[in-house]
Amino acid sequence: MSQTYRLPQGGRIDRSQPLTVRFNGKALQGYRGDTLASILLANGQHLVGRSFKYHRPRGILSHGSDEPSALLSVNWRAERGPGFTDPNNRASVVEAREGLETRSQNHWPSLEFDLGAVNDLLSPIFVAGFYYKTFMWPRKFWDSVYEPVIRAAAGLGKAPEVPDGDRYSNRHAHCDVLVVGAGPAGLAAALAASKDGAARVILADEGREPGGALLHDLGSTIDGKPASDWVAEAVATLDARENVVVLPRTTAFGYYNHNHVVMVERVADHRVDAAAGLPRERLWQVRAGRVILATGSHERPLVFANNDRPGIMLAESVRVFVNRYAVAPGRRIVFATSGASAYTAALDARRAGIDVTLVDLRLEEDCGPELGELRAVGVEVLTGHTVVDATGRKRVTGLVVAPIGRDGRVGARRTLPCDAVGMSGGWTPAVHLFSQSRGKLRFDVELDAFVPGQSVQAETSAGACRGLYDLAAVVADGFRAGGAEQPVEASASRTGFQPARVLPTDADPAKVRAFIDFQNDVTAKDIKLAVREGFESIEHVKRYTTTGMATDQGKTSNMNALGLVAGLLDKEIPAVGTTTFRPPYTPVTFGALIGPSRDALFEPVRKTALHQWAESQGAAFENVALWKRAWYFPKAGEDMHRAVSRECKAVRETVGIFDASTLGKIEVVGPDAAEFMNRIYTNAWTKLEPGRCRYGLMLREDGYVMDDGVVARLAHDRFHVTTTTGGAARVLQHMEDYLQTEWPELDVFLTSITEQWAVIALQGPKAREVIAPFVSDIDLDPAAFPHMAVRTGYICGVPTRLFRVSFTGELGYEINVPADYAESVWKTLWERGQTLGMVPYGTETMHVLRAEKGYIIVGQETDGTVSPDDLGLGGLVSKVKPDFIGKRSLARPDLVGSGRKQLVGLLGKDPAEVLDEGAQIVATPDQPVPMTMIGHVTSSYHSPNCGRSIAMAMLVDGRSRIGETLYVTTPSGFTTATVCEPVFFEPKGERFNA
Amino acid sequence: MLVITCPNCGDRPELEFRCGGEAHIARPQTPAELDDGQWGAFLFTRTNPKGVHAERWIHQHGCGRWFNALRDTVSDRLIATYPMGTPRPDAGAGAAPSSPASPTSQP
Amino acid sequence: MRRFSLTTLVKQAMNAHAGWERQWRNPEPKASYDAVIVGGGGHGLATAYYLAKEHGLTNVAVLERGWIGGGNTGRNTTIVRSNYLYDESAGLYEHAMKLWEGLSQDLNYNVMFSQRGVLMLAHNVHDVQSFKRHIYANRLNGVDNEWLSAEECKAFCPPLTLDPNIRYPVMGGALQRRGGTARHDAVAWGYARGADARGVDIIQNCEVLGLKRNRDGSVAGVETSRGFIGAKRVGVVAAGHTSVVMNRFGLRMPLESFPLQALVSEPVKPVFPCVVMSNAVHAYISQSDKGELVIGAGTDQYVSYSQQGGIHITNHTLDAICELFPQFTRMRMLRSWGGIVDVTPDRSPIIGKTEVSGLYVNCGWGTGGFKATPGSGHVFAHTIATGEPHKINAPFALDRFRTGRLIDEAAAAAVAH
Amino acid sequence: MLETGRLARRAAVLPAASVTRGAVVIRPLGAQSRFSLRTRPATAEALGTVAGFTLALPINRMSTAGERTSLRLGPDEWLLIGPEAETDELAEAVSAEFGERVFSLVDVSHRNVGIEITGRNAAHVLNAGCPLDLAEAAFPVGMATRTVLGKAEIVLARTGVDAWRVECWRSFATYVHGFLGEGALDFVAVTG
Repeated sequence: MSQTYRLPQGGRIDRSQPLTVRFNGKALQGYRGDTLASILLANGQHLVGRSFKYHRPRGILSHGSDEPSALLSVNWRAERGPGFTDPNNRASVVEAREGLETRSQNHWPSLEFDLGAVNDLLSPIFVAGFYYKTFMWPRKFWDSVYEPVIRAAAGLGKAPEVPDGDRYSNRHAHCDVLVVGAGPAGLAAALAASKDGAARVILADEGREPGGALLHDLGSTIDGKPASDWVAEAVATLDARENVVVLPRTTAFGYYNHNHVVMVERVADHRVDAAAGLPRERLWQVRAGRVILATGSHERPLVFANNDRPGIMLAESVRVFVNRYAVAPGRRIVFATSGASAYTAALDARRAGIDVTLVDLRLEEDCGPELGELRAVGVEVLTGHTVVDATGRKRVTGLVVAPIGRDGRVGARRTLPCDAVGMSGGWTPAVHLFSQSRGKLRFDVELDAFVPGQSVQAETSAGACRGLYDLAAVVADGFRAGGAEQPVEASASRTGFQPARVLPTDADPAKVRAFIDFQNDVTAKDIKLAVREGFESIEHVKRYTTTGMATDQGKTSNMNALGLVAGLLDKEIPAVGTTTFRPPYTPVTFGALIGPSRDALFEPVRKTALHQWAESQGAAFENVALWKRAWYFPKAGEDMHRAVSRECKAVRETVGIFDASTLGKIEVVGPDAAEFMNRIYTNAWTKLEPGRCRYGLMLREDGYVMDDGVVARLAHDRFHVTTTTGGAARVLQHMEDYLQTEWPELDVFLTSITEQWAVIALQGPKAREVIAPFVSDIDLDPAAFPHMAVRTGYICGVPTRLFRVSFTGELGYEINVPADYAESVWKTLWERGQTLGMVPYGTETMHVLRAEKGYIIVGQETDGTVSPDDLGLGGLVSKVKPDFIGKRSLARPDLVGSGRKQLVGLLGKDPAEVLDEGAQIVATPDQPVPMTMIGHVTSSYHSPNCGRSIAMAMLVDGRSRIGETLYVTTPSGFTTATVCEPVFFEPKGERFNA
Repeated sequence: MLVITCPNCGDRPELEFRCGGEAHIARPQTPAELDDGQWGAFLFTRTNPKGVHAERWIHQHGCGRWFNALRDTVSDRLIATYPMGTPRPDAGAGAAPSSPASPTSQP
Repeated sequence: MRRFSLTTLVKQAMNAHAGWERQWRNPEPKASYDAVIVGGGGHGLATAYYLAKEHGLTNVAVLERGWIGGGNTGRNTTIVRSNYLYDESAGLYEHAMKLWEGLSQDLNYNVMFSQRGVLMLAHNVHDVQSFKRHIYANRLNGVDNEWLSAEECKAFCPPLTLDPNIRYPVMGGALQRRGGTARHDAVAWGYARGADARGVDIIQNCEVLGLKRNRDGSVAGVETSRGFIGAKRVGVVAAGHTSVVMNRFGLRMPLESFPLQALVSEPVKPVFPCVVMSNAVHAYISQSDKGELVIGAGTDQYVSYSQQGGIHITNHTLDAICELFPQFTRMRMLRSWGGIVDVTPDRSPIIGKTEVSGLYVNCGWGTGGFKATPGSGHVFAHTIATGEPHKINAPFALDRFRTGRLIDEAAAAAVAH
Repeated sequence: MLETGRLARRAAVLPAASVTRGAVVIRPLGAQSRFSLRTRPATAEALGTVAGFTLALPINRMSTAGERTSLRLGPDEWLLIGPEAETDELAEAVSAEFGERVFSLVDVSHRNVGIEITGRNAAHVLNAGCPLDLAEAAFPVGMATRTVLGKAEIVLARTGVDAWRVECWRSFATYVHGFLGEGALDFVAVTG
């Protein structure tokens, strides 16, 4: 029974390499060189799926990437476990290989017997856009009943359920000439373009081997050679040229700006023996000096009743299966056509021993020499005939045809028994990439097709994709596009067709179900309905009927739909419009688009030089921008709350050690450094002496707080600026922007030193005691080295910029050391510190300690709409400086008016209750919704040092509300809290002077 | 992804650049003298043209320098790039694309 | 207007659907109208609909440069939610939400408004704090929004990974159950049909070229590609092209237009029950009724009217999606497209009067306009009909860029719109 | 003052060992001294070289003399690389030669991490994440520039036909190193 439809000889298959694939569990035999489609057909399996809406039986329509119907779920590597299955693979492009497990889709319980087919019976109701007209009542039923039912019915295959077992790779590439498509035009173009060895040429083709249509062309000759020989020579020549990269199995799917063409190469799926690390697919992002599009053309189906029956396929596809794969799609094939090319297919089928009949819509006198040629080999040809129906359900059994009289009337029906049909309604140039490049399409009436018009990018189309169908002309056009015109001799091709829209029929057109979009089940009737309802732009028709919106993106349907609409409106086709083609040409896996940006490489994980130590101590980490920061250091059995409480107390009682390395650091150097700082920050810098630090506040030009940080003046012309962790890059960019574009006259240079210096913060009464033994060249005496001062010297023998600063209110140092030394220095300090009761602490404790002191965190207390005065930091805004970034905005009406939110402290009624950060504040809960909100909680913690909960809030006119009791939301309702000054611990602020 | 001609580094992929919005909006010398309307216009009003647009770019992941560019916002074609502080080149129809500076060119 | 219902559908089915009439007429423009709406997207059509329905103003034309619904209306990812932080925004979007909830019935057109829930994921401590601020503010504003733990997020959206080893593990999420999606085209068509039935002229292929003003400076009408059309009032609702139209009128706007890309996957059986948004990794995703995963990407960085962006934007969006849903790497991108989004400095819309008497503008919706469509049209119609803003859109006046009274949701919340 | 004499030890962020994948070798470089030098182009032109570092270079070119390499990354920016042991001496020498001229010299020895990648397919591996044209004609030996690799910023220098130096910031080194290793997987083996 195996391969009963395999022809005894011929084909570009390797009969010495048999293989087995599974289809719905059944083993099917084939050969290396087959596609899934050719194996299915070789084994007589025409029914391969169910349609999207009506669940009609569907077969294989085409042999290429335009296939709308034969979509299979494929498990590519069952032997490697789960994670290798995906849906909606076109059987016509999946290369067969040993071990593929495939399944048909969209049916229940089985492909042969599908209950969903009941939809087909309801098709009179399920017309285009029916869902817009019903399912509105009862209102609740849409979410609960109608929509779930519609969804369950739609959707083709099943999404993968487990993470992918494959990897994908990415490659940026450049070339002088990119040739897309390796058919006759593309090969010729590549040959011509690569003659100059200095020109880098990439030739990409979606097929497994170059050659395009010539791979199934047994009759044609080029320059006296059989076409296949010409291909072989061309490929050999290109392979021998070092300046050429030939990429088979590579689909150019996107043509983006500035000649950026993106392609996907299928690397592993076709290999039985792919190494585990081999990428499944590779994304090629090619920047080409010039692009030659040689993308060929697509054949149009004919639109007649039941034209979707399995066994009915495109005429050229019949030819491909016969010639390239040595498969007979049927024993008795009827070709139906309105043009000449199908005669070639019929001739080839006949030559392969298949019983052939041909029906031509054209009148006898409109046909060319092909008519005589076919009749000469004894094939019955019916000219001037239309197709009015197809019989059979799961496989076509006959084509019902009828003569069309001179008056257009349809004559007596006649059924031509058959088990396969090859149809051809002419050809459509594949202008997708040209259109994506934003080239303007031009409608050619002679060709009945859109062809490339004005180019917008450096690009040329060649061959069939611009409407050339004669082989000699195609090859010559390829040479021309490649830059070397040369005469070409080739055997004549059978070209030319009469546009056929919906075929004439004697049946009631309202009852005929003639499919235009096979996958989305759009019939001619649907399109007529859309037009009747006023959808006249082709975009409206598409959206209303969904024609052209399926996974084949309308490759087989667009022209038929457009022609029909134009006919109905009695307009020229261009007046109806054409679709602007968008990427991708064929569907592309997310995996290929992502490439390596997965798992550990999804985004950089920035870790400090002290990360490993913290990890070894069992620290919990939090994400802050791209950084991992130690959050808290739980001891055995401690939860976060307990760990933080312990850390908080220890810092104020003894000393804590903290990794502050992630703070942004910028070295501002130059004679105009102070002037630059004056313009960037709200406060004044001129008088800051070298060796001293100052807290700086920075605004955006709109007057709102952008960032803050301590700045040290290292020398007259050198500042060491710190920023928030998240703001580091932003602040540097902001500074560079102003420096370069507004004040280029300033002699200042900015350098990021965030990663040069790791920062070890020691905070607490014993901080000095811990560091003293290790510091050299710096006098630590408080008189010599007071709070808010900076010194350079050595610690543990390595250079340090030692800041005496405090974000806790305690005596504190921030020890900047070169990053590679940080761990060693830290461990030394830790060793000593342990004897003094030192603890490591994380960002959570840092937050609590600063909140106890009422210090703000930009991004927590501020949210991009907060001014310095709102924060109570008006004193940091220089009244003297004539200008700085944001100064003018501070004078705008809304920033000077009352009613702004101001920073306050909040003490909850219950000292044990920690308010929710983000909780909203109201004056009274006894008001209707929507309530008037007067503020929100920005920071809230349990403060072990205050022995109670504390919170900071932004509150409307907050500073005048000190002492008021207000209501704060809780998950279940409200609680009360009293407004206070935002300082909770040691309001006098002297401890840091210790 | 655009190709942008950095005046210092030549043709480079857009990934290396950051766009800074409309060019030639100089910060007022004395902001205090502007009324709220004028200041608001400086901060927020933009030409947003459909056609040739003068805009600022920085070669962030390259030489780190700001420069200006003329680009057609319909075709996204880059027409010219030019240094900060120089006037907008004639952007009339048919203006030739700037010749890309060679990567070795001196500033 | 023939009413849509199951009954008429079945009746028509028996009649081979021969009796359906045009959903809207294709009229020639009249010499003048009481009001002209420039822009036939969802917002413009909704404005016309409510002008007719709520204000009895039926001598109205909608002028559309191309085909109605062809701009951002037909290019967005159809997310509807109203859980905005600030009172002004919550008021506006919740107003829209309430209209959404009865829109199919009001229009007699099934816009497939599906309240499948919008889940916004928190990936860091700051997100958690910010979402709670939203949730509390929403509660007091009468907008539903609730906090879900990570496990609850997973239960609500089973494809979501809770793998603690991903770059930004999910710490929880804010869920608006009333949020969801709608069928974008149907919104435009439903409003068009409803407006047309009330007498509004919908005029496609009519580009507005200029504004004519009376001697007192007030609006006299618009010059169009189909000739002069008189109008007492003109409302510009031109989305990405607002600056272009207003420039033709001699006005400059605080707007920039950026490409915004989106994409869909091939259709698959139901796998994704809700809408998920993640600001930390910049991604949003839902599944359409047809089965396609609908995925929104970010904007490109430069002004462009090309409706095309770079593929790197798509790539970044998808790597974020696959970080949260690693099983989707084998899904395929079927279709991608771009829109032109007009963005204001505070990323909130402008709905109100202009310095020209009789000229009104509704723009600046950035990446978030679809969800507001009914509310936007409703308050804009009020503004045009009465000459004064509705209290809901009063805060969204153009003047806020002078006073500094910005409504900066993005800055406040770092939440994608 | 018991322990002041003890010198802290350096701890590199990347393991010293090379990764070999196919014909590609990825080798983290050891400690070196590095400075970001900034000055006006005219000043650099006038000086020509400082402390053995060539400044008069075209933008995006590098120059090596002995153990001293200068990379001109922009019109007013040079990355100077020298032996680790000479950090202080180099700084002093550069400063001395600039004298009163306007310049900025900032030690970034620990900010950056260097990785060498060599082999026939090294350029392809870089092109997994670097969008530049790395053909010899477009990126000749001796070219050096800041660019991107995936989601990280790097400085990329071609030190030989098949030899490259990648510099990145310390906290990006694990990512960059991992990215290169991942990219090199493409060249391990086709069949397994």
